[in-house]
Amino acid sequence: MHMADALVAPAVAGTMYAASAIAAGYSIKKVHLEADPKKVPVMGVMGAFVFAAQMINFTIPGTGSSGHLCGGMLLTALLGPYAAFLTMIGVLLIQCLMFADGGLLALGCNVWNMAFYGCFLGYFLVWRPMMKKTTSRGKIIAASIIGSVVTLQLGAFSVSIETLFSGITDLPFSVFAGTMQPIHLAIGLVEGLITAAVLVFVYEARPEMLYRANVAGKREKFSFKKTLGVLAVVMLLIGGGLSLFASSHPDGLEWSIERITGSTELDAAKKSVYNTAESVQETTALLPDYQFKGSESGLGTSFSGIIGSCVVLVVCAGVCYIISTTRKKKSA
Amino acid sequence: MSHIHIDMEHVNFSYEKNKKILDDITFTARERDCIGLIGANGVGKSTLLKLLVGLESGYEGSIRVEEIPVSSEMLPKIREKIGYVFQDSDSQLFMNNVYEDIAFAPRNYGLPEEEVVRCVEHAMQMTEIGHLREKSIYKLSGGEKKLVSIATILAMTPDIILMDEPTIALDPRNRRNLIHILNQFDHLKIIASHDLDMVMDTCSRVILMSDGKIVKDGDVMEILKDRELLEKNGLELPLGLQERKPQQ
Amino acid sequence: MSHIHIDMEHVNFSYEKNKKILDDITFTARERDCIGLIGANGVGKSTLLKLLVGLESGYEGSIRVEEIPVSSEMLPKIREKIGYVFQDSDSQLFMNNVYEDIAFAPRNYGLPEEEVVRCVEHAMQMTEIGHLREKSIYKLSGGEKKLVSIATILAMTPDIILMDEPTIALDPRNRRNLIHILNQFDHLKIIASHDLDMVMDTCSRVILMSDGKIVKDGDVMEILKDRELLEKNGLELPLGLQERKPQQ
Amino acid sequence: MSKLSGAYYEIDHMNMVATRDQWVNKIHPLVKLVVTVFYIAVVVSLSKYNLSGILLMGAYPIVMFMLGEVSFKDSIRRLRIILPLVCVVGIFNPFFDRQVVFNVGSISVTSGVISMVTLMIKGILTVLASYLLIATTTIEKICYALRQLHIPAVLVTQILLTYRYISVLLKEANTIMQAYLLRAPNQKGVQFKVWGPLVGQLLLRSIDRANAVYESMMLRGYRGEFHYSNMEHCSGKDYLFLVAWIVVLLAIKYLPVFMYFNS
Ligand SMILES: Nc1ncnc2c1ncn2[C@@H]1O[C@H](COP(=O)(O)OP(=O)(O)OP(=O)(O)O)[C@@H](O)[C@H]1O
Ligand SMILES: Nc1ncnc2c1ncn2[C@@H]1O[C@H](COP(=O)(O)OP(=O)(O)OP(=O)(O)O)[C@@H](O)[C@H]1O
Ligand SMILES: [Mg+2]
Ligand SMILES: [Mg+2]
Repeated sequence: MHMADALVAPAVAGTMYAASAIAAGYSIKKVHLEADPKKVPVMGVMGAFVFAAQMINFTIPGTGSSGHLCGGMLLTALLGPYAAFLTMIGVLLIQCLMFADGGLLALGCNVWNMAFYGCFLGYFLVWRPMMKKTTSRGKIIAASIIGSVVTLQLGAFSVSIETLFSGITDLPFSVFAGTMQPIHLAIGLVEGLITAAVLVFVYEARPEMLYRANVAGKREKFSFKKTLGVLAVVMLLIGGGLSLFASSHPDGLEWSIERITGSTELDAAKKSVYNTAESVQETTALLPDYQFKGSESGLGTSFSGIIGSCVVLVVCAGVCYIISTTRKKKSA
Repeated sequence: MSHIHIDMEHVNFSYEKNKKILDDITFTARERDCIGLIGANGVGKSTLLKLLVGLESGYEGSIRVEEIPVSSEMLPKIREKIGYVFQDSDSQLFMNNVYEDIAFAPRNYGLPEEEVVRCVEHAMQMTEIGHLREKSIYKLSGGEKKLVSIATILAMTPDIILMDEPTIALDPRNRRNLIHILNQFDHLKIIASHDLDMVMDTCSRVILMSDGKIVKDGDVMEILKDRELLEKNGLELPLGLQERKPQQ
Repeated sequence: MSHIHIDMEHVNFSYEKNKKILDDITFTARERDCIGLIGANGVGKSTLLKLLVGLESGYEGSIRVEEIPVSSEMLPKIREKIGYVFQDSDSQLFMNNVYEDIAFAPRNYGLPEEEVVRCVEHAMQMTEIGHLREKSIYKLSGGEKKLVSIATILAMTPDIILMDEPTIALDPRNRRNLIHILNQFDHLKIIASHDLDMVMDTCSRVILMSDGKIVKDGDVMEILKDRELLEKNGLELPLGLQERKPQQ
Repeated sequence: MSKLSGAYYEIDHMNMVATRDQWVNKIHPLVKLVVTVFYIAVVVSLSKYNLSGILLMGAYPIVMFMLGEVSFKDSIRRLRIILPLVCVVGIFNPFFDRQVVFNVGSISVTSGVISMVTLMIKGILTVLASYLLIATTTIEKICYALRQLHIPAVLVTQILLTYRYISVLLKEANTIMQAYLLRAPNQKGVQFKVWGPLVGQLLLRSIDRANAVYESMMLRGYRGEFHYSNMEHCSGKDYLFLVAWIVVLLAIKYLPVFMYFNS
């Protein structure tokens, strides 16, 4: 799910950085730190919490496999969208630095794919509308699962799009997206269940901790199993439909791309995307030579060129070796 | 005598490469032993206990619990026999409320529900925490948490009890009660503690550690009365054995 | 006598609606007082200390620290004067290593770096933790953490010290050393503890709590020698005052 | 559980490596951050068929590993997350892109194969570059660099706190898991009915801890921003490092001498 540096082109990375930075800037303005200075340490510790919780293996009943928590939806339900978003930035940055999960260049993409959707859409489209009137266990479970599935689907779709725009793989977009979406459907479901379990616990233990939830009229009984059953059916229907759409009707996706780019052919659509990307790059500091399949200058590689590069590397390593050994001798 | 329950031979352990925390530890413990593990702060008492239940791994030497070598494959088997009370009880409790937490282990061992209830009630009664039954874990005071974590262990009816600083945070009455509970439990127990008076009241044997090594292993009164030995290793006579100079 | 530092009048407090944790607490503490706060598990000692530094709010009645009422606006001012040692030292230490953590407060008060170094060195020397200087917080043993959290307070040179179970997890030597440090510090200190022997060695006055109320407030020896009073409130004579029946 | 303690040791190990007394560790964090990001951007911007160019980019990690005496062995482990990902994405190129570029003996190398290999090398190089940064620069210093780039204090302080509390909470999560396993010895992961309470318990404790931490910081005079002690300004050496690498990287990318290899 984490985008890697190698999978993004600088223009895409830059664009996503810009988008994420705007969201972050807006969030910083909106968290109202003056009113609640406690927020910063709470955000810090919650970030660490998400990190630690992600390392716990949850066994999924009925299967031998295990799932993990991702955090965006959970944080947004506890801290609100703005603080949650900022917290996720910290988590993602540390993940990429300490565990090579993601990358420095791809950070903008990852923040967008995982934090933006989970925190903002998860809050404004799912959590807030659902918790507006009253809060109940059932609603919390529904919101967690729907929120997690939807935001993960969006995240996965963004990954596909970013990869497409980066021109990294020759894999047809429809196939790529067609595998990403169903996989993330399963992941989203499990994540939703875990998020739900935790939030329900919080609701029982300390309802006031849920962000903007209306907990005045708590105390109604309801059956966890029943809600779960209904939800499972609904999710399967939605998810199954979506995945079917993605995997067996690639034309559907082409159609949507066509709608987005206003071009009739996917290849042409791709080209026009690249052209825009190229013109963006020309105006940025870095001027990479962007070559596409079929363009002449693209194949700037020959057998002799590869050999030559290897020779340079060997020489380079040799020189370093000499330098470091003489330095050691000197200090010895 | 009775058969050997715990056997450590030439055990070395370190968290970081350059610094040995346990250094050539060798001892055996038998069925009815009650061993006090004492030593200054940071000598490695907690580390030793953790190794016994496999909470830390990567030691050198041999550790056997009831003849089974402590290794990752054998842990489930070993852990069924051992009740372990953490130094920091905060992280030991993880269920909704006190009752659920104490019932967790018996339920996991597949006992029928009436049996579970019996175990839990018995454990709560022993530790006198019946009034906390319904209370959420995070609302307990420091001492209450400790009592609950002791109760969770008692409900497991283990063959071996390992306790890391069990009297921490207990008030004098609860401390006295714990001593009573420990004295009733007649299987093997190992207790790491700075509360030498409690050690004196519960243990028959003491292992004195210093700097990762076992300095002395012997009869409880012999060691706890040896002021010089204790002071050399960063300890003091138990308060009950000190002469008091009246204050002020 | 000297002026009043802490003044609580008819303070009531509860975490949950139906259950009073503190019940009509009234007392004053003066500049050179050293007060031991004792009582069984869960009587509300930690809660009382927390109210004094504003860690819990929403009390009824009046609490004043150096004439300033404890309220959210005045907290920054009050807290500059108070050094507070948490019962749970894990929450108290938040920097990367021991040195940084101790230096945190002096740096925040804007002392020049040489002055910071001096403060930190002094605090580390008093608590004898010089060898832990570079160590990461999360690698410390239980007792080491406690010592570091005491050092962080000493580096602040506060006017008032509040300590919640300071001797927990300390070995006898470090405990003795803490008693020595406390006796050297001659401003107001309030110490909540179950270690009655330590209270006997450091405090001149004792407040005995039971069930959220102050049962007795008076001279240390008078209360700590009163076996009947102590036992009625879930405590015992300090170990140093108990007669030992030889074991076994 | 093993994942928990694995993460714990990883963080600990990185912190130890990053605080070593090496010349690379002493270079100003801002300079290292800029060079790293610039390097990654250049690597990624190379054409997907430019195998010889991407190979030359290997010079940066080689020099840094050898002269900085950073353990190459440690960095290999970090490739485990990225390599499968990059492979999955790249492995299809040879099937879709079958134009023959050159022949080695009787084997014809297609452009798809080249783009696949290029992508994998890109994956490796970018991870190595990030590793070199974090292996020679502590998170504190990176945060300091971020502050110098005028990233708002809220965000940076929060990142710092997250980092500091990761080890504490990993340890706590580990202890909870251990306590769980001690009483449920035959389970591999956390069973369904305990999901909520176990993680919820950790969560509540984290929040309590967050509040206690905040109070504890306030009690010790915290007023909104950490003090970055003993951070120095850029010196001539740092500028030299910065300029030298930018020149070399740009040279690899654009200079005619290297174009020879590219033709
Ligand atoms: N995770 C760790 N990494 C590195 N060193 C550690 C770690 N945990 C503990 N140590 C060190 O190992 C030594 C022994 O620790 P341990 O917790 O076993 O001591 P202890 O005898 O239980 O002390 P105490 O009486 O204070 O609880 C200490 O010096 C401590 O600093
Ligand atoms: N957050 C909370 N919500 C509800 N009740 C609480 C909370 N924290 C503590 N309590 C209850 O308040 C009472 C007093 O707790 P407090 O921590 O002040 O006790 P204490 O005297 O410090 O006990 P100990 O000696 O065990 O530390 C206890 O009965 C405890 O269960
Ligand atoms: Mg210990
Ligand atoms: Mg308390």
